[in-house]
Amino acid sequence: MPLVLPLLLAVLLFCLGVYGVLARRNAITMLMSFELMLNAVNLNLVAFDAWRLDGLATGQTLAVFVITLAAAEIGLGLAIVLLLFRGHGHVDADAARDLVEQDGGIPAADGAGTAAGRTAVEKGAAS
Amino acid sequence: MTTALFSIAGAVAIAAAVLVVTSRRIVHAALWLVVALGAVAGCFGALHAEFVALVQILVYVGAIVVLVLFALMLTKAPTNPLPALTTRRSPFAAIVAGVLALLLGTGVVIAFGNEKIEPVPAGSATDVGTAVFRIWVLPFEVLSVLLLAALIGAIVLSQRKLSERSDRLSSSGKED
Amino acid sequence: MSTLLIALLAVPALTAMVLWVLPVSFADRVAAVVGSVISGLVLVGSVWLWIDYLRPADGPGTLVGFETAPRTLPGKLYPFAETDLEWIPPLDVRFHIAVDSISIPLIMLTALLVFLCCLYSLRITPRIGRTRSLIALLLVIETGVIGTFSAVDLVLFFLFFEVVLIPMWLVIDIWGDEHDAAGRRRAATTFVLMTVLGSAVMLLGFLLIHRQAGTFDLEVLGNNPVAGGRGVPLAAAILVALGLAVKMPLWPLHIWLPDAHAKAPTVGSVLLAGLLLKLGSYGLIRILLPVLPEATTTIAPYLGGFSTVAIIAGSLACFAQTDVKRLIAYSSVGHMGFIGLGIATMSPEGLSGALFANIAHGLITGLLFFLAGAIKDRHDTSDLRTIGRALNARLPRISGLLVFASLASLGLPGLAGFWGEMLALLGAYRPADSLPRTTFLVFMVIAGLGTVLTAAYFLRLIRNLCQGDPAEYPTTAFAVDLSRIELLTWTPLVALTVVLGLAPWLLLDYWNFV
Amino acid sequence: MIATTWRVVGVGFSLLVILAAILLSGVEPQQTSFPGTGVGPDVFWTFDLRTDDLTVLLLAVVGVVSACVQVYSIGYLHERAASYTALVTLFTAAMVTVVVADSLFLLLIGWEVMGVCSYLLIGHYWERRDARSGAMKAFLMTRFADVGFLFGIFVLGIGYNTFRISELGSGPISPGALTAGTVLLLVGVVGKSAQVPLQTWLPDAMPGPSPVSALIHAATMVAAGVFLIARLYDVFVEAEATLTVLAVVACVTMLVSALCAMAAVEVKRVLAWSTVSQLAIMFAGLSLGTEDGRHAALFHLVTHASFKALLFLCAGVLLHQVGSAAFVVLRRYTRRGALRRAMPVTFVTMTIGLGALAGVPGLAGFFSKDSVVEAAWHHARDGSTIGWVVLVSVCLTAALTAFYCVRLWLWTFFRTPALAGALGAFEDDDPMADVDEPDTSKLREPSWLMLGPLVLLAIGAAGLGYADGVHVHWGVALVTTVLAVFGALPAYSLWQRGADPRPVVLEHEFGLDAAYQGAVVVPVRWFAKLAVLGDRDVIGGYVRATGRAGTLASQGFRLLQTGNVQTYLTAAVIGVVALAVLAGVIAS
Repeated sequence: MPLVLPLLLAVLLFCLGVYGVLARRNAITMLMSFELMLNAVNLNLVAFDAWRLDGLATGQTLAVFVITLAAAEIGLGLAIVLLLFRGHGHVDADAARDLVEQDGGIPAADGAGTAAGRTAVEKGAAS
Repeated sequence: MTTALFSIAGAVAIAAAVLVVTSRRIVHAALWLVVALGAVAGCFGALHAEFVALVQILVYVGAIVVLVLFALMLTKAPTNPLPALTTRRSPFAAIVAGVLALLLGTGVVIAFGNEKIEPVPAGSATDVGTAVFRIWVLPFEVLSVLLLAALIGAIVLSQRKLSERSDRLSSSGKED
Repeated sequence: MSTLLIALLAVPALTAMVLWVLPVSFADRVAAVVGSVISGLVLVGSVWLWIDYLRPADGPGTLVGFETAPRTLPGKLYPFAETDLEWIPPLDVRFHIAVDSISIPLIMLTALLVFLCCLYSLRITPRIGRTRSLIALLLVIETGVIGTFSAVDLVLFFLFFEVVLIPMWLVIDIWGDEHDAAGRRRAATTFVLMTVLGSAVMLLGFLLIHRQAGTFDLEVLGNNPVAGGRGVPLAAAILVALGLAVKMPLWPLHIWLPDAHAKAPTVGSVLLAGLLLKLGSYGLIRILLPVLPEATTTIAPYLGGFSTVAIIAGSLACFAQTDVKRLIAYSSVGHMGFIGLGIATMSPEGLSGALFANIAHGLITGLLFFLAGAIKDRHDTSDLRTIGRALNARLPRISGLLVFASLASLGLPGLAGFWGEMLALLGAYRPADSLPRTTFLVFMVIAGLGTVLTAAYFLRLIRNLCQGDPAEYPTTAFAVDLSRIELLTWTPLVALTVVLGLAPWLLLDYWNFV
Repeated sequence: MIATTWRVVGVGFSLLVILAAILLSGVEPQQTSFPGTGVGPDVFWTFDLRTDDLTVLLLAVVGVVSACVQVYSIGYLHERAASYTALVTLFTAAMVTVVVADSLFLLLIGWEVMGVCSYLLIGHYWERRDARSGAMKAFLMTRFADVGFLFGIFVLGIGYNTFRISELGSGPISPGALTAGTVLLLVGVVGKSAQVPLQTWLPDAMPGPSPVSALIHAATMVAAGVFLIARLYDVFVEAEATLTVLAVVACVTMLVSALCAMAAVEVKRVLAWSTVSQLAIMFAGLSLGTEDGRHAALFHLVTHASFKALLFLCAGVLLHQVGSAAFVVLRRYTRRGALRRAMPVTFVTMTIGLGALAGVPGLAGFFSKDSVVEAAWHHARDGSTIGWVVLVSVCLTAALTAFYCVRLWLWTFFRTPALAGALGAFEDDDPMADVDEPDTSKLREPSWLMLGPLVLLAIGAAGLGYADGVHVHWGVALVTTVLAVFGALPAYSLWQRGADPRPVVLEHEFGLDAAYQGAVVVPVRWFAKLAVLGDRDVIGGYVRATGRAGTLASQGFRLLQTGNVQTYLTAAVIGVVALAVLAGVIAS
């Protein structure tokens, strides 16, 4: 089996993940895209392990570790998403702009962001 | 044989992944994620990494996706298709991702275009087990600590009262 | 190792720290007393250093006379009271301090002015209060200035140079003109930004020197100057001169000066004009001339030209000022122009003139700013039109002192201001052989006319402020003429102005350049 | 109390100067060394002193005049007496410094301190506008000249390689440097002695107290220029071009200022112009370049010091007792003959002074002026053009001098026969012409503190002519006397007719002030505005623009802070891609 096959697969998966992270509005789908990217990495690890055959199974071990990390990451990530939801009433990453640079450098009051978020969610619910 | 298997699994993974990032229904996207992850597990299998493939299915499909679905549920994600599931930047993001793919793909092909993976006689679960508990035991333990920390972190984050936050915000607003 | 010199550096800084550590309830007045005592000690120490320097090496004896004084190259260091320690070996930076006849008088001037400022603060403080911090900052400035005057390592020089800036920025920003918060902030910011930019440029020049010569040590560099008047040495010379010219300040880099002086509190203006400007001219004499002699020859005509323009432009600008502190600030531009011209001539006369003018300008402008501050305190404004005229009738003693200081500042022979200007002009009449003489003759004539302009605007000041019909400007009941603390503070300045004017050899003998 | 102390100090110092002059007279010339200093290998100056005949002469003049003035001031001046007396004393000290200095720089110190004292004393009545502006003008014009003086010191000092006056004149110096140096010194002299073209400050200095005018602006400071050239005579004689310049300046000045004096309508202003004119006569004597000329100039300096100081003190008495020295005011008293009757001593002494000034035979001015004319005649006879020019100018000036002296004397002290009782020629200028007669009953002589110096100086003005040993060149004496009479007759006839024609050009003093105003003061104001605007709008503009550019840039960068995580991520990915491409490009 040519090595480029899994590697190209990994590249495609990774870039789909990148696209998902950059383009998806919903924070949870962003997290899902992260998983795709992690999987691409895992694929690389495993493929190189199978190619090099160092006898220590380094790639596979690391892949397992990465899977563990991914579990931890998704746990924390979802906790944050939930917090976002509780704070803003939506999980729209695009609308979560509390860190925006205001005039005079003062962060936006919470109300404005929340209202905007709510309308977005209501719109989503309505459609 | 393995190549064919790998190619089929890979094709499935790609297709599912595309659906994950484009599906207009969030829940569908999560379910497509299951497919994609499963297909990747198949790829692992084709690469004779049965243990990783199993862990993949167990952890990802069994735990992570379930978590994601729970999260979708908790955030009251609608099941109907949403018109604006992607941002306005999505074409731009697609271009960026495409360029990145082109770049990485070219790099990979140039670097490893002629390399071949030799077929492996037997499974590698024993090797992995030996490696993890012999050579990688310290990272392994550190990882457990990390998991614990993540656990505590997740709890702390989700236990946080909203009122504290708004209080802090309003008080900081007064200061300004 | 010289304990005395290190003590001169360390004592003010440590005192400043102690003052900050003390609780807020600690009375301001006590802080002023502490500051006066400490800076008085520093003054005594610096005078002791000078006497020590004049004494021959073999034990106590008489002071050396004119004949035995070391004949030095312009600005080259002949170290005395040297301390040379490893500091940052990887960067080739050493803690190397030493003094000589050029720097000790400046150190004495520093100690004197800071002492007088602390003494002045015993009774008269800015309305904003927080005298304790002010005194502490003054002491930090003292450390920085003395350090700059005694640093032998270029990086150390830069470091002390920078140490001065931030406290002065705070002094202007916090204790500045209480009627104009925005103005004083702007002035402070302009000051700190321009001077920091200048010193950054200067540091770049230092790095180029290091690249060319492989050392930051002025003593080594003085013995093996960087040769060549083109390429890297020229670039280094331009950068160093530019950086120091901002500080000096040379036209057209002077724009920070009038605002900073006008908005600073009295003690701030005194130190700013009396000391901080000297850092620039001292750096030119100490670093530019001995280290980069050939490159300096290349840029000297331009330096002289800009100095001459500074003399004329600074004097002319004084005519149109309506604020007494701004006027005096602009007069500094003109006077520093004379110093720049003296340095640019690269001749012994010009350099001695520049050095003498440094000291004299410190004394006279210090006195002028004290007086301007006193007038401002009494009228709550420094605007000439609001203050009115006929100060001779309202505040006769202060007015008399103002006339004296103005006359000294316009370079009256017999007072300290004369010798520096005279020698700078003499230097321009006979510049170094490598310089174009005709150019400098033109500079001399223009600068000579500049002295007339200087006289004219000071007389205008006297006419518009001191003289006039007292009937139109009645005496205000509360205005007190010359308080005791003011008398005490200003007497040394007046006395030294007269003494140095009548006996210039007290300093000139020790700057006997070949 | 302080004032009294200063008065004692002042009078004492003046007496000390006289004592020094007495002690030094006849003593061999000697020098005293003082520590000096220097810079560089060959610039070295000391603060040496020297005494010789010239020193003694000037010391005597300074001592006597300043003693007279100090005593006179006790009676004359009451307000701010302490600072006044202190400054007069300082001035005397500065003049003494100039006289005894053997170092050009010491001389310069005294020279400029004199200028400052002059400035401060002219501005003694700083409440008055004319005093303020006159003081400023005096200082600035002399200061301008002093820059030339300083440069002259440079040129000569470097040229002769010494700054000692006694060593100047010997040693190699290029002719160009010699001429340049002496001409530059001459600039200083011209400023200090108020010669053309810097003559206008002296008349404007008259608002100062009269004793000050007597001491500074008649007897000593303005004569310091004459002293300086006499001191450096060896050097100046070498530089023929400079002497020619000096002769031209002196001749033009004596005529111009005598003409101005003819049209002035205030006693002190007449005297001021006359001082300028008489100083020019001294310079004319010096410009001959002969020993006779120098002697004559110094002789005239001494006699002039006595009679001009006397005249200014008399004018001071008029100011003090009448309240003004303007012709128009004095006329009001004179109409009733009050002035002469009430102040006989003043009248007599002033008559002696004016006589001496006009060159009445037998009085001091007659002898000294004749000695100048005689020296010029001798020089002219030797075939010198300068001699002829000087001769003619001085003779003409003698006539003009007689005219304005007689005019001053008659109009001040005598009723006009033509218009008995009327104000006559000056009523146009009189703001109080309609006011009733002044109260002449209160008019009386001042105290003897003021009259004493007058009498003393009058004796000098009458008798100093014989001090030099009487040698009269009868031909010259005849010519000058006849010329003086020719000058006096028109004045008399005009007075008798009650007319006082004053040509406009003379009243405006040849328009020089206006010219200076237009050529110097106005452009300086313009340039001052330009400098400030340039600072504010050009240089400051660059600084502000830098600041504004920084703010603008930061505002632009703020737009990047959208608060959106995905934007940041996109940027980061683009950055990574770009870096990778860059790395590839660099690597390939």
